[in-house]
Order: sequence, then C-alpha cells, then structure tokens
Amino acid sequence: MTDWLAILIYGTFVVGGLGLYFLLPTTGRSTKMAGALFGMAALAGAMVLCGGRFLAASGVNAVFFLFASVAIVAAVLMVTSEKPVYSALYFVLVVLAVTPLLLLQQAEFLAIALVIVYAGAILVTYVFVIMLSQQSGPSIYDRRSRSPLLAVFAGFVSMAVVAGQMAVLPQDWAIRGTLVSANSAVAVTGVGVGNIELVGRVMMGKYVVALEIAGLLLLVAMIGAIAVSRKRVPADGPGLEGLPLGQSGREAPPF
Amino acid sequence: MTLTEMLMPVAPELTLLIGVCAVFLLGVSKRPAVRSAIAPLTLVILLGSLVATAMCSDLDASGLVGLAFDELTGYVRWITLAMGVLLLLVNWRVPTDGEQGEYFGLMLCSIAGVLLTASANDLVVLFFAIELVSVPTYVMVALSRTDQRASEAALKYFFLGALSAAVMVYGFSFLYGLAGTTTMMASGGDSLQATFAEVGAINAFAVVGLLLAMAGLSFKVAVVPFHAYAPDVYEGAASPLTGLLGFLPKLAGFVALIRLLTVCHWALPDSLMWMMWIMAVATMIFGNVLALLQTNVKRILAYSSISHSGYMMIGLLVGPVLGEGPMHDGVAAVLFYIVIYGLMNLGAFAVLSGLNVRGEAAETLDDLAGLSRRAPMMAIAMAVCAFSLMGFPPTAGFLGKVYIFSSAFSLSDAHPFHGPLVTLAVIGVINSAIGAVYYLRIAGYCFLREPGDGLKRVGGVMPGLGLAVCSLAMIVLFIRPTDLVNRAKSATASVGSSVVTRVAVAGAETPPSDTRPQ
Amino acid sequence: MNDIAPYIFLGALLFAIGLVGFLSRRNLIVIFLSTELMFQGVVVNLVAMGRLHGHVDGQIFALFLLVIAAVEAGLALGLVVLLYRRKGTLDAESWSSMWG
Amino acid sequence: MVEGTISTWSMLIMLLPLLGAVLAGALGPTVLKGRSHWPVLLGVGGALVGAVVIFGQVRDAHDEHQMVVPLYDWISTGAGTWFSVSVLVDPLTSIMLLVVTGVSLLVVIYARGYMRDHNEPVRGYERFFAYIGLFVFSMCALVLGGNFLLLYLGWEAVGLCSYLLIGFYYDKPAAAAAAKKAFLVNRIGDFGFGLGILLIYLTFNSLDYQTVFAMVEMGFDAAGDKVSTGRFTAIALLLFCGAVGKSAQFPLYVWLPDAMEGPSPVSALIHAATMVTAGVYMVVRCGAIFAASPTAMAVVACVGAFTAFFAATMALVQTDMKRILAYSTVSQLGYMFLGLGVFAAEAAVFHLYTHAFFKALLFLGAGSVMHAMGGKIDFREFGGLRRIMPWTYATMLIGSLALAGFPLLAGFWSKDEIIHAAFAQDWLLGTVGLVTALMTSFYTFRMVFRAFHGVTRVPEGVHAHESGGWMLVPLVVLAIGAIFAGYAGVTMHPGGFVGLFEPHGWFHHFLEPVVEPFKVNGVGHVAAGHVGEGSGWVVAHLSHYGLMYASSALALIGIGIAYVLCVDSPMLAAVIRRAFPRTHEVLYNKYYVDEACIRWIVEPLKRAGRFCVGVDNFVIDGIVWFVTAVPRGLGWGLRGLQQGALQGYAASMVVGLALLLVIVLFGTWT
Repeated sequence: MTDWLAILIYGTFVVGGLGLYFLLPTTGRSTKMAGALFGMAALAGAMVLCGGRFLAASGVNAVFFLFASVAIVAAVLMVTSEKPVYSALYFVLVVLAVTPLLLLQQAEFLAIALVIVYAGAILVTYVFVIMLSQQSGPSIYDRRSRSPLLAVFAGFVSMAVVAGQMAVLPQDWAIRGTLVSANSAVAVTGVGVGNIELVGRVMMGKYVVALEIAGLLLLVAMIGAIAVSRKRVPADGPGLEGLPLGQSGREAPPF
Repeated sequence: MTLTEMLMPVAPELTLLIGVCAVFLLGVSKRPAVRSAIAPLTLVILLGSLVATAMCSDLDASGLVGLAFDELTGYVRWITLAMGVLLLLVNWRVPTDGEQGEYFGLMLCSIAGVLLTASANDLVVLFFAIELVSVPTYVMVALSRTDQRASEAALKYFFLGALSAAVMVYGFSFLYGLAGTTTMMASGGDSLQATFAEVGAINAFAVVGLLLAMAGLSFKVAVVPFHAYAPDVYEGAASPLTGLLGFLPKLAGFVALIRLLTVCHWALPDSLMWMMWIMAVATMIFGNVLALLQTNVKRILAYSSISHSGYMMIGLLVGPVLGEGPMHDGVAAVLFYIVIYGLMNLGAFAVLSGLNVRGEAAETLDDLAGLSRRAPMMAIAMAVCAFSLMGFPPTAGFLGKVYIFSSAFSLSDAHPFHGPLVTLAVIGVINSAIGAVYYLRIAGYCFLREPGDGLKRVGGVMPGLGLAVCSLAMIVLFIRPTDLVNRAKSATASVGSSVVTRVAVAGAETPPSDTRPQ
Repeated sequence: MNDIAPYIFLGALLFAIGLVGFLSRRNLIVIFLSTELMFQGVVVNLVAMGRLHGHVDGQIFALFLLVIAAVEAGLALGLVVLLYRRKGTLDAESWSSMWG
Repeated sequence: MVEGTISTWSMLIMLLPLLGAVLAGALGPTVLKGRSHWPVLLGVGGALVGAVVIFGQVRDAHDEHQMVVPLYDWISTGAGTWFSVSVLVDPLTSIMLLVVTGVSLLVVIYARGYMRDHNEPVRGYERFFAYIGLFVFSMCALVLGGNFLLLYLGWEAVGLCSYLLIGFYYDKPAAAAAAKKAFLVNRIGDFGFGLGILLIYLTFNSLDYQTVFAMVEMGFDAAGDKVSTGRFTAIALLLFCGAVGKSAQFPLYVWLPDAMEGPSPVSALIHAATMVTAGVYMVVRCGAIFAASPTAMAVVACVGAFTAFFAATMALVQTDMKRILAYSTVSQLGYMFLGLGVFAAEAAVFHLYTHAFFKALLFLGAGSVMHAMGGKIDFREFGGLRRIMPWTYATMLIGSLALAGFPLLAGFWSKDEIIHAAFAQDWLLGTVGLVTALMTSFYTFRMVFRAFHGVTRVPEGVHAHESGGWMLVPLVVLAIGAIFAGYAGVTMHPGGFVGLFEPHGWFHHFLEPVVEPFKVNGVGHVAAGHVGEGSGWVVAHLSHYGLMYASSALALIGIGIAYVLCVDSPMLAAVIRRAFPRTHEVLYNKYYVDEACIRWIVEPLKRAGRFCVGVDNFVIDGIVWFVTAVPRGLGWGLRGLQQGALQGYAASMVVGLALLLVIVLFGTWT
C-alpha cells in the first residue's frame, strides 16, 4: 500500500521535474513540446495521488483541482518564461489561483490581503522595475538558463523527499486532534465573530510583539531600500549608453 | 499590570528602538554638525541599553506573549551590547558623510534583533528577530563601501539570505503543524516543547521541520553546505563591518539553534544527530583547507570563520551536560567561545581597517608585510588575535578551544553518541592544527617581512580604542576566564533544565546527563 | 472538512518550482520572483497547517510572511537598481568577480 | 619552606621579567630607545634574586622537600575548580631557576654590548629585549608550574619565543626559513607531547603533578584499576616526543643548527643553556612515569647515546663556529638523555647545570668573535685571533677545555658520571659515550686552534677589536663558572688523587628527593662510586677512577690530534721538508698517518654524517611537506565549489539540502 503510494509520489516528482527541465529556456533545439507532455503527465499523476489516496474519503471538490492546476501551471510558466514581465504577470496568476484555495480553507482575510498586497502592490513594483531596466526585449541571459538539470535535480529531490515523508507516514497526520473548521475557534472564544475579526483579535493579542517587530522590519526595509538605491557609486559596467536611469549612471535613481 | 511594568523586561530593546528612530531622523539632517553627532549618540544609546539591562533584572514576561526571559537572554543581552559598543567603535568611520544615520541605525536594529532572538518564545517572533538581525546587515554591506565588490557582496548575501529564510520558514511551518501552536515553551498548555515531550522528535513533521529550520539557521552561522556566501561577503564588505558580520548573525543563529534544540529537549533523533555531525566535520575541513589557499586576509578570516562555526557545532552536539564538573558543558562552551570568537575576529578586522596601502584598504597578506615596523602596536594586536584564533596560549582562544574539546572528551561512556562525538573532537583538534598554518602566515607577514611601499596607519582614536580592547580582552580573558565561564554556565542552566524534563517524561532510567534515550 | 495532504503537496511543488527558478534563471528579478514563489508555497503550507488544528494562527503566520516578502521585495528592488546602475545588466553571472 | 615567601617570590620571578618585557616593548620604540635593556635587565635581575631566595628556602628545608603553592584559581565554577594555577618548588625547580635566571641575566648584560653596531643600537633593539623578557617569563613558568597544563603552556610559550628570536633578523631569508623550520619541527614533537598529557588526563583524571605521581607510584588509575606497563610506556614515549623536539634529539634535531641564524646571545641563552634543556627537565620531573616503563627508559638511553655520537660526527666537519657549537649542544643533550635513560638522573641534571656554564660561555665567545669580525663566523675567513682578542680567547679556551672534558673542569665531572652510569647499564652505551668524548675534544679544539692560533688573519675591511666591557664581564663570570661549577657535585677528601675527589657531592645529595623514582624503579642503576649488580665487564674491570683516567686521556688525545692537524703539521711539514730532506720522510710518514686518519676515519664519518644529514633533512622535510600538502590538495579540489556565481552558491546550498534530506530521511536509523 505505502509502496505504490511512494512510487506514485516520487514518480510524479520525477516526471514533473523532467517536464520542467524540458520547459526551461535554452538556445538550442526547443523541447517545449516534450516538456508540456511530461508536465501534463505529472499533473495527472498528482490528481490521481490526491484524488485516489487522500481525497476519496472526504470528497474534495473540483475547485481545488482546478485552481491548484492553474497555480502550478502558472508557476511553471513563471520560471520558464523568457520575458521577465511575463514572469511577473504569471506570478500574479499564481497568487490569484492560490487565493480561492485559501478561501476553501476559510482564510478569507489572508486571501484578500494576498491579492491586495501581493498581486496589487508588490508585483506592480516589480513590473515597474522590469519596465525600467529592460526596454529592449529579452536579453541573452533570459534565453539561457543556468545548469537546468542540476537545478531541477536539487529542487525536486529535496521537495520530493519532504512530500514523500508526509505521505509514507500517514498515521502521523492528525497528531493533535482531528481537522476542524477554522472558525470553530469562535466556539472556543465564545464570541460570534468572523474570520477577519478573529484574525484581528489574535494578531493584536498573542502576536502583538511580532506585529511590532514587523513594523520595525518594514521601517528597516524602507530606509534600507532608499539608502541602497540612492547610494552614489561609480558606474563600471559595459554598455551604459542610453540607459533609462540617467546617462552616466551616477545620477540619483528615478524614484 | 501597568503598561510600564509590562514593558520593563524589554527596556533594553525599547531603548535601542527609540534610539533607532532618533538616529534615522538625525541622519537626514542637512547640518554636518548634527550628522557628526550620530556616532556618539549611538554610543550613548548602546550604553543606555546596557544600563537598562542591568536595571531590569526582574524578568517577568507574563505581560508579553511571545517573549520569555531567562538566564540565556540575560547573557546574550550583556555580550551583544558589550560587543555592540566595540563594533560601534571599530565602525566609527565606515559610513560616508550623509549615510551615518542609516548605517548606525541599521546597526542598532541588528543588535536589537539579536536581543529579541534571545528572548523569543514564539516561532513567529523568532523568525522575525532573525530577519531583523539579517536584513539590516544586507543593507550595511551595500552601504559600507563604494567598491564594486561591496555591491556584489550585498547581492550574494541578500539573495542567498532570502533563499535560506524561505527554507527556514518552511521548516517553521512544519513545526507549527506538528504542535498546533507557535509558542515554543510554556509552563502549562500547548507549546512546541510540550508536544515534543509527548510525541518525541521522530515524527515526520518534526524531522522535516527541524531539518529545514536548522538548515536555514545554518546559513546564519555559515555551516557547510550553507556557507558559500561567507568568503565573498567578507571580502566585499568593509573590514569593520566584517567584524560585525562574523558576530551578530552567528550569535543569533547559535542562540536560535540552542532554543530549537531546547524545545526538543536536546533529544534529536539519531539521524539528525548524524546530520549535524557530518555538517560539523565538513565545516571544519572545508573552512580550514580553503583558508590555506588564500592570499587575501579577509578571505582567510572568512574561511576561518566557517571553521570556527564547525568547532562550535561540536559544543552544540554535546549539549548541556549538567552537574558533571566544571568544563564539561557543551552549550556553555559554545556561549563562551562565541564571545571570544567575536572579539578576536573583530580585532583582526579592526587591524585591517586601520591600515591603508597606497590609499586602498589593506586586505592581502602582502599589504600586511612588515607591519611590525610601520605600526608595532597594530602588529602586536594582529599577532594576539591570530594566536587567539589559532587557539594558542596565552590567549583566550586557547581556553575556548579547550572548553569545546574537553566538553566532548569528557562525555560519559554511557552517552549514546559518545564515540562519534569523541571522534568529532579529535577531528577538531587536527583541524585546529591545520588552521595554525594560515594564522601563522598572517603573524609571519606582520613580523618577518620587509615592509612594502605605502603602508600607512589610518583610522582614528575610536577604532584604535576598539582594537586595543579586543586584543587586551584576549589576554585578560585568558588570565581570568572564571566570570565569563560562570555566566555562560548559568545561562546554560536555563536551557539545560529541559533535558531533565525529557528524561522524566520518557521515564528512562538513564542518568540526567544522558540526554538521548534509545 | 477534508484532509490537508493536497495542500502540503501543492506547497511543496510551488516551493520546488521556486527553487528551480532560483537556481536556473539568470535574471536577478526573476530569481527574486522565484523566492516569492517559494514564500507562496510556504503560505499554502501554513494555512493548511492552521486548518489542521482549527485555528487562525497559521493564517496570521502567513500574513507575517507577507510582511517579510514585502520587506525583501523592497530591498531586492533597491539593490537591483543599484546593481543595474553599476553594470547596466541584470545578469546574475556578471557579478562574480570574487571566487575561490 | 615558608609558603608565603615561596608564593610571593615565585610570582615575582615570573612577573618581573614579564613586566620588563612589556615596558621594553611598549616604551622602547618611543621613550627608551637605546636604553631598552634596562627594564629587562632589572626584571631578570629581580628574578635572579627570587631564584636565590627560593634556593635558600629549599636548601634549608629539612624534611619537606617539595611544596605546592596555589597562586589562584584559574577557572572556578559552581561545579568546582577546573584548574588552579599552582607552583611546585623542590630542589630540581630551584636549580633550574638559578640556571635560567643566572644565565639570562648574563646574556642580557652581554646583549647590551652585542646588539649594537658601532655603539648604536641595532634595529629592533627594544624588540629583542622584549622577547628575551618574555622568554624568561615563559621558561620560569615552565619550570615553576605545578601541573602538566602549566608545563605545556610554558613549553609552547618558550617555543614561540624561540621562533620569534630565531627569526629576529627577519629580512634575512635564511633566518625566516630557520624560524619556520624550528616551529614546524617542534610542532611535530609538541603534538606527541600534547597527546601524552591528554593520555595522562584520561588515565589519572588529573593534571596535578602531585596527584598524578602519587597515583603512578601506587600504579592505579583514577578508576582504581591497575595501570598496565604498556600504558606507562605509551605516556612516557609520547611525552618523550616533546622532549625530542624541544631538546633537539634524533631525529628532530634538524632545527637547532639552523636556529643559529638568530642573534648569538639568543643561541647562548635559548639554544644552549635553557630552553633546549626543558626536555631534560620534563623527563626528570616525570621520572615516576618514565621509570615505570623499562622500554621507555631504553628508548631514552638509545636515542640519547645515538644523538650524542651522531651529532659529534657532524660537528667534526663544520667550519662555522656557531654550527660546531650547535652540533655540540645536540651531542651534549644526547649525553643528558643517555644519563636519564640509564637511571642516572642526578648525573643528567648535573651535566645540564655544568653545560649551561660552558656552553653559554662558548656561544657568547663565538658571538664576541662574530661581533669583532663584522658578522663573519666561519673560521676559514679568519684565524690567529688570540693576539687581537686575548680576553675572548682566554675565556673561550676555558670553556673549550670544560667542554672537552679536561680534568678538573666543570664538564669533566658531569660527563664522566654519565659515562660511568652508562657502562653500568650496558657496555655499548658506555663505549659510545667514550668515543663521543674523544670526538668532542677534537672538534672543540679544532675550532679553537683554527680560530685563535696560527697566523693572524681577519676578513678585509673589518676593524678587528676586543669586545667591550658589557660583553666581557659575562664571559669572565661564565669562565669562572666553567672552572668551578663542577665542584658542587664533588666531595673532596684527603688522601691522594684517587681518593681526593668523590664524584658524588653536595649536588647529588641535594637532588636525591627529586630523583627518588629513578632509584626505586631503577633496575640496573649503579649509584656513583659503587659497582651494582648486573653490570657489564667494563665496570668490573674499570673502577670509576679508572674511567676518569681513561676519559682524561681521551680528552688530551683529542686535543693533541687537533693540535697536530690544525696548528702543527701544516707549518712543520712545509719547513722541515725544505731544511731536513732525510728526516722529511719520517715526518712525511707521520703526516701520512694523519692523512690516513683523516682519509679512513674522518672522511667516512664525514660522509656518513653528510648522508645522515641529507636523509634526515629529506625525511623530516618530506613529512612537513606532506602534512601541509594534503590539506592544500584537498583545498584545490574543494575550491571548485566556490566559483563566484550567485547561483552556483545557491546550487551548492540546495544540493546540500537535498543530500541532507536524503541522508536523514532515508538513512537506516530507527
């Protein structure tokens, strides 16, 4: 029982890894077709895995499959896209696809925050910087990936081991009680509140110290980012003509 | 409980944070006189924080969920703030005019991060505290010099740091999944520690979580295979800052590792023990053999910093052995050693930062040639630090090594990991012999070479003062180590008490010193 | 209402893809996007873990993770600007003057 | 012994030279300059006073021969004192202290004159005196320390001082190389030494001399089990490794001749009189352990005898005065270990004590010559100096006579005693000792004759002159010592020459409590003047006095040969050949015999010596090379992981993480 399960898990990761390897940008012969085929096989394997082993009993809905697939496909496209702008936009898609899954888990506030903060604020900044720095199409280093086989091997072996470990020890799953509705904590607190209120209460109670440090970290990041980007440094790279950030590279940054 | 009472235990941190705001604000002043007051103000803030540490000895943390205060916190506060003063002195002239505010404010943030790491009792707080140590250092590396290598160092440090943070927090997420709470220790109710007492550390969640979390922390302490950034970052950053990079993140990493191991009652499964064993061996060997090939003193010291992490891993693996004689406690050895390491490392980098060769900062061995003729006191300070790093008497480095190795050698035969740990210590001894070669080369270049052209002493009173304190401390701590050892030991007592709990929970018949049943 | 294993797998997969992106893409911005992807995997993992125990701590942890992601994103972009001003390229390989 | 006095003075003995060193080092470059010798001079002088006080205390103690005085707790924790700094004072300590501080004081005085060029202080003048002060501090700590850890600390510290002082003229490549060689070779020995101390700690769970030696005498370890002889042998041999390195015994002696690149006062102080005898001191101190293992004692005796002989053969062919003296030092140290190995520890210490006088004298004399010859020390470049430097000549002559074992001088008594004890143990060891004595007198006087006799020659452009008062006073004092020091170990009573001197005097009586373990465990030990059981035929046929006559005769023969070869024959042969053609043939024959001697005895020995030096240097250097090459090779291999690219580092991290995950989660741990 566990044997075929382990084979299925590791097999999914191997096939998926191969698919990603074929999809990564190279300047040689295009292997995107093979990559897509392998990727589809891995996705099917993952569905069998989730549907067959874990979800049969509890009957997960199609929503999970749909959005999980979108998230994974978008993630793969993100790391394989030759255009950084597309990568950023695919990442927005990953975030947007993960959001319904969070809703499924009754994490409404987090889902909203994710969309607003991540997809909204952070990613826009990325796109802005990419636009500034790369106006002349994809460059050579975007079209060739660095030791893709090693990268796929290292990344997928580690995570396959982690995932496999989760699966081959099913008795460890619910160690601290059974799965309950997140908002059943309402019953514990005795107050009829929704997810957002609950998050607010816990955050301002148990996690108030962390919240303070978070504020400090944001201050540090703000000051740090300003200090770093306005630092006056000599420009010493090749091909500085026509740069968007000022002619000599010694000017103050654009923002 | 009034707000004042509630906040008293974090008075040192609050002092620092208020200071951070003041320093940031003064930094943007247009008047040079105001900006030049920033470094002295930072000194005052650090001293104020030391005073606050001394005043709030009554550590009742019941008002602050997520923090806990014990002897370890007190120890780390003392050594961090005291070292912080020295770090400030040595870094006195690093930032260019107009960047003092950012630089010293970030330095205070990093110090505050170490203090918070030592008092964190919650995975979220711990994670934030460690990030608060690291994030400012990324910026400081980029700010410290205009050299192209500084930017490269910042790039590597920051990106790899982000990678390791992701790995660490992934591990934390599994630990949280195991326990269902992010609280690390609690006298009653849910906590990670209670969960470990209940289910042990062999659970798949526990193993994966601990492994990933330890991997992430290993980056902070520069342990193989998460060490690769260290040489480049040390070389790229300005020398005085490198002294800071060798101490604050390392201290935070080791304190966090000690906390993690305390949470699981120092009862790691054998597989994780072997993992740390392998990492320790690889770290010592890698650091030492690569240091042999370097001609850049900063790189030599960077690789030596890696190997010193390996030595400290030995003490960590031995764990807190209570009630078995004075020099047998591995964790106390680590806590003792890291102070000494911080001092001697800072001293060596302070010497480098105090020297100029034809207008450039000194960094290669050739730059140091004949230092004893140009600046005898600097040469002597360098020699003291090199000998201390080598572990050579009469310097404190010798005692640190003796403490670490003797903690492993004096394990009882009944200890389940006795044989491997003794082997590890022997490997450590051999490695410190290899290390002697390159430290001697540094000392030899200072004393036994003809000086080259243009070697000049630069810097000022404050960095010189910091350097003098560092090298004198090496001698003084050799002659009178008792106070520091005792403080380290009492700091260990608070993390070691969990060992006894574990045995009580397991109901094992082994004596309390044997921390790992099975 | 259901088992959390699929979420853990999804998290691991996102994390793995992020790792691959980090190791193989040479554009500094894409490299950093890959770490954001890894954080995304951790977020999925954390929320699932919180679900397992039936409370919102996991969600709050994930929210704090967003803070870290924002902090690092801010710094990363500042750094990228600095690096780009120096070399006029975003190729990670062009920054390898120190080695050995 | 009064505890307060001992603790006060032993602190002062250590701290005064250290204070002097610190003052010289700190104030020297700016304030003191040419007066930098004063703090060290006064500090070492104070230490000498302390040594005399302690000596008086020990001498006047009647029943209490040993006293341990704790100075302070070094590391003391709630769980107990891990280590307390204590001093141990007994006759051995007091004698070593007198030798160390006495010779040091004389050398410091001498160096005041020597370390100047046309009466201007040489470069690094203050550094020199600071190092010397540091050395005296370390050496006193080594000798005074009451446990193995202090011994080890002192041991390493004197090694460090030696390294710094050999490399004093660091701009000379030879000096830098010699310093490095000394350090590396000593590391090999010290590695064994450290392991030995570790083994002591593991066996007896203590490092205190008193505790350890008490347990050794009972033969039980800390757990109450009987300690096997094999364990004792292992400990003793590991400790002896350290002695072999520090005291320049075969095969680790190679550093000592090279160490002559250091300034001459350093050679006299560190590489002749004091530091190199630390090995002898250590073996005597650990006598209980060594005597418990017959194997270890045999090894000590054989290494000592072989080194004595071997180094002497090499001294035969040198032309550099300081090198001759260096090989001679190695050879004499060999004698000391031979004495220890044959259970005659008091004879070894006696020789250590007399040797300090005449060897320091010879080195200082050689330094005086070197000073006068503008840095030249090879006697092919000068000769006949006795008219130019009468004082140096006279004192060096006395020193040479003492070294050669000329009757009634210091070296005579102590060397004889060792040879006699060696005969009592094994006739081969004794014979080696005798043959070496012959070679010793030959090479010593070859040096004297070539340098001081014959036609006066000096290198060009050198204004040869007798040295000044600062240098001559120590020479004269040491010369007086070289004549009379031996009488501390001799009892005189009336009744003809045979009965006049009993070579077992006050010195031996004084040392008796220290060498007790050698007597208790000594299997075939012969107390001086007695014939013990199990001794060989030589002892049966040759009384101590017979041996005395024999070795006197050998010393004279050696001097005679040297005279004939170096002074007499070259001139005589030339003159007589022209004036008396008939007798020329006879003389020619004699000359031919000399030639044959040289050809058939000296040359083969020379070749053997060269061969041994070559092989030896090759092997030791090879080991040194190997020890550093393996890590280097490994480093070159691992360097491939640090290629500088951000993602390369990330890859090594993630691959490492993957490996760790696989190891941990698929490892076969339960």
